[in-house]
Amino acid sequence: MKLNKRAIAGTMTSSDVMIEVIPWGKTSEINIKSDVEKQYGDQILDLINSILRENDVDNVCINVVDKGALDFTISARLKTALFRAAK
Amino acid sequence: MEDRYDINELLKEKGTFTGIDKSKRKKNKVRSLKYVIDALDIKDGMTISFHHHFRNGDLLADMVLELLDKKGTKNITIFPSSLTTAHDHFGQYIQSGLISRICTSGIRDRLGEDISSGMLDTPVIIRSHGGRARAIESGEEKIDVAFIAVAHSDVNGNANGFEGVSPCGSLGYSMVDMKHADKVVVVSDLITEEITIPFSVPSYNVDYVVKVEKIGIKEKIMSGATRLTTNPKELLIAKRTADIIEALEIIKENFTFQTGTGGSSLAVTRFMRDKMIEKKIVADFALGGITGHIVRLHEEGLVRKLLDVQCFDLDAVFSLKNNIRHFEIDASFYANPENPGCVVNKLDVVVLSALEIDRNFDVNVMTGSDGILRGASGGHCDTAAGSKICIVTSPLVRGRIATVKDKVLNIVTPGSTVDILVTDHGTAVNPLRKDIMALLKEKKIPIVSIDTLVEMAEKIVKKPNPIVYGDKVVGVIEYRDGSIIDLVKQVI
Amino acid sequence: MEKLRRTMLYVPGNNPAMIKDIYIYQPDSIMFDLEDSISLAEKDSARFLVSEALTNVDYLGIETVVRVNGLDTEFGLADLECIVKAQPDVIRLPKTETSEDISEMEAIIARIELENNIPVGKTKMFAAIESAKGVLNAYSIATSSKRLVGIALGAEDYVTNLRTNRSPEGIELLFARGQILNAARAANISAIDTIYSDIENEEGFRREVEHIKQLGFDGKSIINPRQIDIVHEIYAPKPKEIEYALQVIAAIQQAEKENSGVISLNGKMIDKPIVERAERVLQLAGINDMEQSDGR
Amino acid sequence: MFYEYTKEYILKNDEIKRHKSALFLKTIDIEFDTNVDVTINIVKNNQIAATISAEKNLIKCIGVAPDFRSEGLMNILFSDLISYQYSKGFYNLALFTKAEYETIIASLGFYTICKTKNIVFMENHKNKFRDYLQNLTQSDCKGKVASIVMNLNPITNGHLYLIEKASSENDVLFVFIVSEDRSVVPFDIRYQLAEASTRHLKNVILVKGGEYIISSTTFPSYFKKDYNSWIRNYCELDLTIFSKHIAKKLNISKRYVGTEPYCKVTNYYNKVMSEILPKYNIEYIEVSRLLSEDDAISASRVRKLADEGDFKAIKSLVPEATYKYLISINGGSYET
Repeated sequence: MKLNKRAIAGTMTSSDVMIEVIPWGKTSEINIKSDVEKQYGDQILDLINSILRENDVDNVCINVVDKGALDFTISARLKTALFRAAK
Repeated sequence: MEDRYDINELLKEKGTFTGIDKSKRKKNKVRSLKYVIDALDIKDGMTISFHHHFRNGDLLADMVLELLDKKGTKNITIFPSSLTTAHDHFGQYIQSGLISRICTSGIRDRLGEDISSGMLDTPVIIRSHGGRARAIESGEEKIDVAFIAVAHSDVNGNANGFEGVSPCGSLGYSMVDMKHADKVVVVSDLITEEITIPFSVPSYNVDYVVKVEKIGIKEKIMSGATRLTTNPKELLIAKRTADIIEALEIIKENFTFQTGTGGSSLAVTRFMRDKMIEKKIVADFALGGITGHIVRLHEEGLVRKLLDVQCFDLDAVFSLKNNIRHFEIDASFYANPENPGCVVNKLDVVVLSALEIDRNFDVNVMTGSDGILRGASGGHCDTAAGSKICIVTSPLVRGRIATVKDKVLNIVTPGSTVDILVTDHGTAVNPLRKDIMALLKEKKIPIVSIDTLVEMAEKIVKKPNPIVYGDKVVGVIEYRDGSIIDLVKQVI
Repeated sequence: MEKLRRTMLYVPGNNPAMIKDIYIYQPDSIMFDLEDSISLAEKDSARFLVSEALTNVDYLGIETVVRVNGLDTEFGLADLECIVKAQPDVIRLPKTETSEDISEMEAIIARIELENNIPVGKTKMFAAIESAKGVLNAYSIATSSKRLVGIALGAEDYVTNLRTNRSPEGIELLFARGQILNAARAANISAIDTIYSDIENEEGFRREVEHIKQLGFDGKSIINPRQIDIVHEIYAPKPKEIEYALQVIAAIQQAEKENSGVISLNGKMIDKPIVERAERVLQLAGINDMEQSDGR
Repeated sequence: MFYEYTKEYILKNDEIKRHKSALFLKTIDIEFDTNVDVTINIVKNNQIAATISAEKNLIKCIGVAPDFRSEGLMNILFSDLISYQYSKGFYNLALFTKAEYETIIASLGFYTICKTKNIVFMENHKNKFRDYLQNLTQSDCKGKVASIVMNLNPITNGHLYLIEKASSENDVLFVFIVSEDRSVVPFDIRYQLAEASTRHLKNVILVKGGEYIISSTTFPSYFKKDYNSWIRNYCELDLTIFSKHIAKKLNISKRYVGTEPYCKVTNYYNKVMSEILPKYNIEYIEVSRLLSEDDAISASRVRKLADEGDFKAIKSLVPEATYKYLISINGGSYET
């Protein structure tokens, strides 16, 4: 998947997550701010990495502000942001 | 036989009347806060107490601590009935060495984080409202000075919480302090020459009266009226709870109840009201933190008496002031386990909430899912133990945090006193209560096992990383009888 | 036996807090909305969210319906491409006016099913009729596809089209309701009534539900979980009806045992309509554990 | 649906609706800033329950009615505003807030860049400020390092005098040129003219001020010349960022300023500077302005003369590069 521009998706309301995707020329970086970071930070990171791999995305900065979203929501928001960035 | 009574001896002992100068009578007890603090000579090792009826709008605790801190006082115990966000910055008094020990019911936000990180060397003692009253009355905790913020006092300390510019209503938690503290200081922003009537604090319990410019931040003390939830999930839980209360045949003439103030508990009252009207039933009393909604039931004639240890909104405050059977009670009468007449023992049903509840029905209302202190013991374990039926209501998960789980991080209320758990995903009955189980089955109320709920929750949120605890114990949770039910560990 | 569709609960497709556990309210059907409740800028995110939810959340066997955007919009096709793969039970087509609207969408659904190894025909369809033209074509719409499990009235757009507005009594909807109901019955599919948007007005809602139940509707589209219990309560059969129904079923079983061709109860002959009604009463009462066919 | 509120987006030209937001903010003791591009309100039962606004990258005027606090309305507002501003190309957002709201705003994806006793400055990208500091300079700064922050709008002999003086007294001199493009002369030109005019000073390093030195982000009042209650806070914040981060990074131990006879805001800023810099061991050096015909040489005086076409008068006040530039844009002819 080729990303052409930065994009954002989701919200910061309860059970949702806001994810920003910034294509950049550097090694990928994932910043996670989460209400449940202690409990689920690692799992969120794994999920994001696996979606990036699935979509063959590299050299990207991902900013995540999570409000306790379940995996299906994180996945949907990241896919939306990638879809928008690829437009 | 003894000698005849010696009248001369008596005259010598008592002295004879020599006249009186009316103008030399002591005028009143009003002094400045600084004067009082100096005069009381609060020093190392002493215990001072506060109440939390002004909740997030409390200004007094900080005023007192600031003065003591400026004086360089060290090593004191603070013994508030609870701590709120108004006390968020108290970490600074721990760091300055002023506070060396804390006993409270609740602790949250930044102060909770500070304590959980290990800022205080001595563990915080967490007590329920009943447990606190017991500790004071039994002499386990001695209060040197009780500072009691009130909404209105006269110059000699006859005071109440429901008049004045920043009313808080019932002063129930502080009533125990005023009877047992060595010295009692009443503080208010409304002090009148005219006697306060009715008063909740009698002047004979009061040593000093202090006038301050502002005793509380009005909008942070309480809201005008507690709003009924429109959140469909809370309504769902509330309706299920009310249906269960009905199915258990609790709603009978002269029944008694307590419902919390959380979104669903409050709504339970609303659904119960419908059923009471339908069945033409009047409750004997409602207990606890009182809200405008309970007041309405009282005023509609559906509840005869309101026993009020704490008001939750201004509607309740007005009612306390105006309704004769809306009665202010103290924490000991409310819940002291050593007082067999305490009213929690007369409850037919209590509806409570939970931060966490587990397979054993053990309930945590003290620490968050990250292990950090962010709650209050309150009357939770008191009412659970006293009531005939204790119902805990809670969503199965909050955001991504499971409420129903394998093992709670900290126990405040033992599962043996919790009978029913109502969640949005189903209702579970404590296996110890076969009678309830049978009755609900007969009434065709759907029941699932607690294990099913635990599994459902885990399937939704997935297993979290375990909390990383340090070795230090930062909190000791006392059960209401004074035994230790759990320890709170430092979170790294 | 026909599936119960007393309540079809709308949930905005872009709201994860609602989507994640909307099943707790136990409606008969959940309808994820990608259409009117979603702003143009968020059509894509709603689509991804509903698709992920359908794939990952356990809706406990409750019928899942997705209201997609019409094929005449730029979103309709993309909705189908994304959603059909996630295999909801039903795709609901908004603003249906002709049978061609249905065939056109059916062809696309069939193609996507084929491409994704989903048995062709698995995805059912539902049509909302929201215009005078649609109402007049109700029967041809209702019979346009084997996938179609029901038709629903969408009154908000319809009354605008009629140049009137909704009244508490609903006289302006009498024709449309009658027409749609008759079309559905003739085609042997479900008929669902329109939403009632004033959530606070419980009295008005009750009256309307009683009205459409009497007309013969299977149920109602609803917009707030608070409305579910009311509908289910009104549709619940009276104890007398249940008792009678149980007697009817017992009589059938008795007759079967005795291999008797004629079934009678209390001296009266029981014919097919009576049996059907009895079965439906028991289904509505939640007593019946008889097999439910999927879809119809 | 289950929503019990509606949202309204108000653009700059909708005065009536903006007035409603202003009235609402007044009830909760917040002043509405009329310099906003967009306002978003959450409305419940026909009353505003919460509001937020933004002007370019800066988020402003955040307010939630007391009855609606702890309902997550801030989360809704921030989400909507971020998405809206994103669609307008404003990706990086910043705000000032009181310390008591720091935690809640941090939970909305914001990071604290700098705080003073009274205010906190926050941004929604973790690395932006770090990258800014890293990109300030490649050169190694040893010895006595000084700094001047200037608008150079355009560079005059007055500016040059100050630069030359500081240059001669130090090993390295950083001249930060305020890069906010609200000045009469565009930043690129101001930078080029400064470069041409200081070429003879080998130890002078010109630096684009960027967003963290007197920009409309870190110091909103400066550009509006308003003198409201927040000015002290903004000054302190701007100067704390400078002292604590920028000066520290570049090893700067002095900051030169010219005396300011006219502008009240600049004057006040300098006063606050003289209090704050020493706290961070940075010397505050005020230099009297170079006079010409008993009048301080200022850029505004030069611009006024240029408007009047008095190039003869200008010639003695500005470096050659500036002179040529002013003539070229004003259509005058060279004087030899």
